Amino acid sequence: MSEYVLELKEITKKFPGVIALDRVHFKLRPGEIHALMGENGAGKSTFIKVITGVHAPNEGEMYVNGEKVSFSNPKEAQELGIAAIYQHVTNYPDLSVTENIFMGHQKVQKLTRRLRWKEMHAEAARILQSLGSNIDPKADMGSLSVAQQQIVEIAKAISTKAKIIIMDEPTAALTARESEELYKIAESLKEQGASIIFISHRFEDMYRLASQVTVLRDSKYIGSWAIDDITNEDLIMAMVGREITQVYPDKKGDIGEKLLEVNGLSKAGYFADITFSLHKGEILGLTGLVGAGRTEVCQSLFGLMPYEEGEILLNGKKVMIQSPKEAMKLGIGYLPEDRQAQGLILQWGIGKNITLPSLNHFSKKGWLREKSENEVAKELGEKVHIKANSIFDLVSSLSGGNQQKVAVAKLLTKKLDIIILDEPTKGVDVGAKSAIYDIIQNLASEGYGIIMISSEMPEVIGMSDRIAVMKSGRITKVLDKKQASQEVILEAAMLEKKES
Amino acid sequence: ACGSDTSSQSEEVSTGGNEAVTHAMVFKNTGNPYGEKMMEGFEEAIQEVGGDVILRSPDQPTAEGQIQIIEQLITQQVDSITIAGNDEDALQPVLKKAMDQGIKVLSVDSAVNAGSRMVHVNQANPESIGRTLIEATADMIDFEGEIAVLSATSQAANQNIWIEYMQKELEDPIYENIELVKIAYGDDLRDKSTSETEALLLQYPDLKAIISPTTVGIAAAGKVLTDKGLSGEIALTGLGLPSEMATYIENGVTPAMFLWNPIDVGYAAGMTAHALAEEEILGEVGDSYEAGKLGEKEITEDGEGTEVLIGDPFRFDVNNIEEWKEVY
Amino acid sequence: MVKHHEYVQRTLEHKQAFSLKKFFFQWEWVLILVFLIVLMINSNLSPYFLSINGLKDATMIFLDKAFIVFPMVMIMILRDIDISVGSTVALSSVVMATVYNSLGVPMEVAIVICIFVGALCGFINGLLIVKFKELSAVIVTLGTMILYRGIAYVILEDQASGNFPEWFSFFGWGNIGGIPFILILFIIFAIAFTLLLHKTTFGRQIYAMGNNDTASRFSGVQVDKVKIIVFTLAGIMAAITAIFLASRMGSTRPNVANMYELDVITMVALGGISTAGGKGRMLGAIIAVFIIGYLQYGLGLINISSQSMLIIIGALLLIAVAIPKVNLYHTFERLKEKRKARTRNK
Amino acid sequence: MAMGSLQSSTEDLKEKTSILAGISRFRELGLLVFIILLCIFVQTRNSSFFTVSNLNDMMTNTAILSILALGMMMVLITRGIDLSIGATLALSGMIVAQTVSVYQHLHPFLAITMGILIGIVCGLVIGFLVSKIGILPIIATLAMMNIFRGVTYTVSDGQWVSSYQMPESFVSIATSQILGINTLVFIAILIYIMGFYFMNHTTTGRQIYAVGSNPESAKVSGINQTKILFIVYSIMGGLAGLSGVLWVSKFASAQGDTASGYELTVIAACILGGVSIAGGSGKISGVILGAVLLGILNNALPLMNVSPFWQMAIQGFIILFAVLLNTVVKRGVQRNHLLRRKI
Ligand SMILES: Nc1ncnc2c1ncn2[C@@H]1O[C@H](COP(=O)(O)OP(=O)(O)OP(=O)(O)O)[C@@H](O)[C@H]1O
Ligand SMILES: Nc1ncnc2c1ncn2[C@@H]1O[C@H](COP(=O)(O)OP(=O)(O)OP(=O)(O)O)[C@@H](O)[C@H]1O
Ligand SMILES: [Mg+2]
Ligand SMILES: [Mg+2]
Repeated sequence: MSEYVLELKEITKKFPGVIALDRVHFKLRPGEIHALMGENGAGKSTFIKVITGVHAPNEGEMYVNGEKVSFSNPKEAQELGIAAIYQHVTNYPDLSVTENIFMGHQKVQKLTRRLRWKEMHAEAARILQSLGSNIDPKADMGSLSVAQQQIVEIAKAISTKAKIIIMDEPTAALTARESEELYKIAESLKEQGASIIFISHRFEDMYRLASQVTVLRDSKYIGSWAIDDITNEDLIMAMVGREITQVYPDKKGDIGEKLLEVNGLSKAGYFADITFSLHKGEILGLTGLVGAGRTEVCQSLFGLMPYEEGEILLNGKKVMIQSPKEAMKLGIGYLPEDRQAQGLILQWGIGKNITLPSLNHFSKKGWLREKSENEVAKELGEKVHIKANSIFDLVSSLSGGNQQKVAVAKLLTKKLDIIILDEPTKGVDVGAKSAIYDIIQNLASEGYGIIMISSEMPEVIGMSDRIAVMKSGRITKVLDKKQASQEVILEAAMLEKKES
Repeated sequence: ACGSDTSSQSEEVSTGGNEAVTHAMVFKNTGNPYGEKMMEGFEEAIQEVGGDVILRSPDQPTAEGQIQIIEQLITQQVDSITIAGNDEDALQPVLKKAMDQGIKVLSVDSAVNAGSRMVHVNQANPESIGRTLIEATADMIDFEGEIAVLSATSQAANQNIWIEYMQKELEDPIYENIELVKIAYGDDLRDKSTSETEALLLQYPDLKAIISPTTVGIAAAGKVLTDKGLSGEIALTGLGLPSEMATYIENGVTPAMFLWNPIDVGYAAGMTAHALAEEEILGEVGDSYEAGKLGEKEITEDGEGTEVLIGDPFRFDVNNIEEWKEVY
Repeated sequence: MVKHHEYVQRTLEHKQAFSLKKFFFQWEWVLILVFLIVLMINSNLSPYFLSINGLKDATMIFLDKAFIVFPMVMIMILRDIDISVGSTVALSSVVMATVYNSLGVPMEVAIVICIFVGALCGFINGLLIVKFKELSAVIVTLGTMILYRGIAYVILEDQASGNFPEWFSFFGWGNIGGIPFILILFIIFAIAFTLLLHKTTFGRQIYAMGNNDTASRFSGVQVDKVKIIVFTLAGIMAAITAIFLASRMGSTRPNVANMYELDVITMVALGGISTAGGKGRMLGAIIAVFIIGYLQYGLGLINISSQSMLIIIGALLLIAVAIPKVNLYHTFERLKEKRKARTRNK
Repeated sequence: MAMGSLQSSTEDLKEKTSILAGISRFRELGLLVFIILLCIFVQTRNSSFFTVSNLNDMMTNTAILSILALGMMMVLITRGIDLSIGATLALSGMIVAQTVSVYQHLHPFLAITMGILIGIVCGLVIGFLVSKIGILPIIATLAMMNIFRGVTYTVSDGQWVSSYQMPESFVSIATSQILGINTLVFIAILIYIMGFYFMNHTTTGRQIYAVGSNPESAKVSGINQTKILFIVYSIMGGLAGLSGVLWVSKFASAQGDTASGYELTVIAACILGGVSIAGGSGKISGVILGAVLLGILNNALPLMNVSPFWQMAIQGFIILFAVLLNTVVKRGVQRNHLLRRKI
């Protein structure tokens, strides 16, 4: 038996026009948790897809348990005990949880080929329970929250009895508390003898779990280290090719007069009695567990989801917001949490995406003036440091971080006062993260009032001037920067509801 | 006459120069054996007298489709156009255009209005169709009981005229015990005609006879009555294709039904087209000409226009169906 | 001390370099080529085809439904479809004829009413589609397709209605300076719709919605409004078709324009507009109108039977949509690479 | 405690899993209510509606529609559509009818098999175009609709095959009975049982849902999408071919324009039955209800003596109304769910 369960040598993968992997090496020991790190677009997800047989590499060799293999489809990888939880949800929203878990390896009666539903439901319930969750196996996948869907994905990997489990940014959509549960699951899997490859942009994840780390940069293999052998600085250096010492920039501007006041906002089934205020130049962090209703509150402010009770005051004047267009007219902008589905038109170039919300600025009586449009797009694209050649590059060809920058740039073309950022750094690498923090802080100093939804505790504490914590559709606490600590926030987020 | 014939025919046209006389016939739609037979007769007539034939039909029975075809025929400078219209009025502008360019236009089977044709070749007098159908029905039910009509679409011009004459005929006191209870429309669709027939049976339990002046309707009704074993209880008559109706005539569901011979109708149309093109006749009342095997024909008045009448509908029953079912 | 400002300041190119290769590898060129081939074959087969009168008359025949192609392009870019347009043609023409003949309304007013009815039909489609987002446009327009034609039947029953004034026949039959009026109007609309789709914010928003409806809504595009306008436009253009059709036939009936939607969709699809939304250009569809129109006309001139015509049009549509599946530009590049690789190996 | 937030939210959900929740899972609830109301209304207008013979007629007339609707449901689930089925039906019906008119002793079973095979061949062509070449289903089937129809006219040479040319054994496929049920209805029931088993209890059936629900994930979970599409379109073709034989046998006549435009009726049945055009969802029970509703309409409108000029408008109105009502009911159920959440 070989020393490694999985070994890849000189893997190269080309897409039309892009080299996504350039002679990459990788070695995975049995029972090891191995972190794979690198900037957005470094090629991590592509690498995973090569391992699982979704993509065939153009060059290179691959060994499983010392034997040379080459997969022509994902099924063959599955049969060798390789399971993956992909970065972008790959589930079937219309099917039940059980089916999602067993799709591709259902239990069937040998003779009649009939599906053994009862057995699968029971097995699904058992696995979910072992993961500490009691999701109903018969529920539709589409009705679950993102975190719950993540659990199902893990259950799916477990159900294949995989020896090599790959997780591509599993914590991106999870809060600290939920991530902690995930760590426990990963460790217990490891104890049962599975090897885990783990991709994450969060350093906590890596330090908490991994014993080995491999870094990719610009499609190239940079190196592999034991966690204890490499310092944080060196690791960042390896990832981004330069030094980043301070992640959260200092506050530059002052906090001014009150911009926005929200009084007793309610919507049955989503949130109730939301009251807070926002000042010029202020960054208000909005945190809580996933599913607390933060997105819904902000979407109400942006006119996407009509609220039923309460009032919104802008600069002291009561306003009614019924559509995003009205919200933008009133000076409110919103960066959605799902940049691919809600934020961007992936098939379009960078420039056209940036100008979409403010087309009337570049048009006369409805006629487009493409020249001025392109100039503004270039200017804004450069302002947020998008890494690309031209504004005509397709957004789909950008890495996650750069896509997020395009989404942010979209907000800058409007004359806005208030910007709502929903999970602005979700799935974004350290380099890009620090750039986005920088942009946010600059915007605040320019006088924007900013509401930042985030599930990452350090980020909320590091960036916000004030922090509002939500639980089950209500704001349970508003904290000043000075009062804030992980413990206080967590307590507020988990607080049992007071008897009323 | 079928698709392949048509195209080979056309090659003659394009290579044969402009000297030969070309006669075109446009039927309601393709894939209709009744129409195919009519075109067969048309072709036969033209072959007898000499000339090229173009046979066209749209794939759907619409006036729009026929307009397209007529435009193409005008461009080809044919000498005559014989049309079985899908709409009485809608073809008027395009047919007028054809006539303005010297093309002789006549209608056959289902007429276009008087202003858009020179003459209509009428397979049978509508009045006589109405009378014959009522007489036959009365005979089958002993001049007593409820009867119903199953027609094609509610806007089929021929059918409506025939039904009108049937109603007129029923006003005769000898039919006072016969009651026409309903006119149903099967849209010339098999499935719709079937459920309409079934509805008739349910709604009028005392129904004695169904008259269906349309080939699709009568066949569908025949099938329903056969399946329900109502032979002898409810009589079915109307206008049907002998081939389609042979089974139901033989099993007694339809004691008798009527139709003219479409081959003869097409033949007469061909002869008339020829006579018009040779300027033997102008399509005016009193004109007469030699129509080959059909003998001499005279043009008579028909409302505002003129027509050539072929004859009375032919009766099919057990005695003669055997010989006709193979023919059409 | 603060190192994170040390970005390599990148510049973004903002002028599109003109690529001759890309320019020539466009779907429209393929269509133009097909069009020329159709013309060539036709003129070889039939001596009548290339007569000016013939070509002119042909446009009169096939252009009526082509007016619906313009809004249908927009609808299909929006990833929707409207199968009720044929029924809208029927209903609006029937209402026009009825108000003229039964209510004694002047013909000019009847025409306005016709357009209004078309617009109303389209508006109702649009409204239902945006109010019931769970239902797709196919479902809604399948329902209204039956409903609108049904109403036409209720109004006119088994009657035809015509007797329009003399001048009304100008729409379907008239020429201005020797050019058919319908062709002139078609060209005007073609230019207007092309500009609307490609040069205005409205057009840009249509493409945005076709690619990602949610993202467009989040970007402040008034998606409901855009959709309702586009469907209303479809209704209006159907009404214009109704006017031309009624004029050509001198009368109308509830069963006119049956299955027009399929013909229109065929033209749009041949024009390179994918029903998957977000892609395609007006020009392609306009060329496709002429390809199908002249192909049918030419085949008609040599008296091809209509069953063979069905097969030919079906096959043309298949071949046409199969070709761009092999992305022209990429295929070319890939072939080049392969050839290079082969020479290298040698 | 594990995954605090998840646990509490699922517990909330569990509490409400009452009878109501069970009903609300039945997505076609609105439709069923609508059908019942419609039936009651029709019965008050004409008491012969609920008679054995009428119900029997209705079932026989709905059998072919429901067979086709089942196939269409599978196609729609994969995000496809098949506009060619009317033409496939006509083609298979025509060829089989021509065959039995020549070989009078052909066993009906062989005739049916032959029809199915012709349909499968048609389906395979479409499957090839859709899955291998990647042409959008609506376009591919629109084109093939034209082609199949043209071929039907060509093979028939414009002629019909009439009932006297068909042997008694062939015509009796539609009139005979098996176990006291009309054969057409029997075949439809048989196909529904097989369809139910196939869609819900076999791997392939579930993969059809998977491909429609999320084609991307189907790819990464190693489902052979090409194969699934081939299967779905050939089943659709096979059912259309079968329906062709049944149609021709039922009406004892084969014509070139048989079932022209019928595809829209079939799609309407599926849509009424709650099959989503966007793919991924659709249930056998719903499709049955959809087909039954259309069957009732076709039967009831003539029965109620509705003017023929009003029938189409009423049909359109009811289809639209039923679809909208079903949506409104679904929304109501969802909203109720939401309101019962604690905040
Ligand atoms: N199917 C594809 N076709 C073309 N290019 C692709 C494809 N998939 C990925 N790429 C490109 O390959 C490169 C690597 O992408 P990949 O998704 O592997 O990055 P990543 O390291 O996972 O980034 P992130 O952290 O944002 O997830 C990117 O430039 C991406 O645009
Ligand atoms: N489709 C749905 N049906 C029922 N409830 C839902 C649905 N989607 C979301 N919810 C509920 O709405 C509430 C808010 O959901 P959401 O996950 O958007 O909250 P959030 O705090 O914004 O989370 P995130 O951190 O992911 O942005 C949750 O209680 C969630 O369970
Ligand atoms: Mg990735
Ligand atoms: Mg959220």
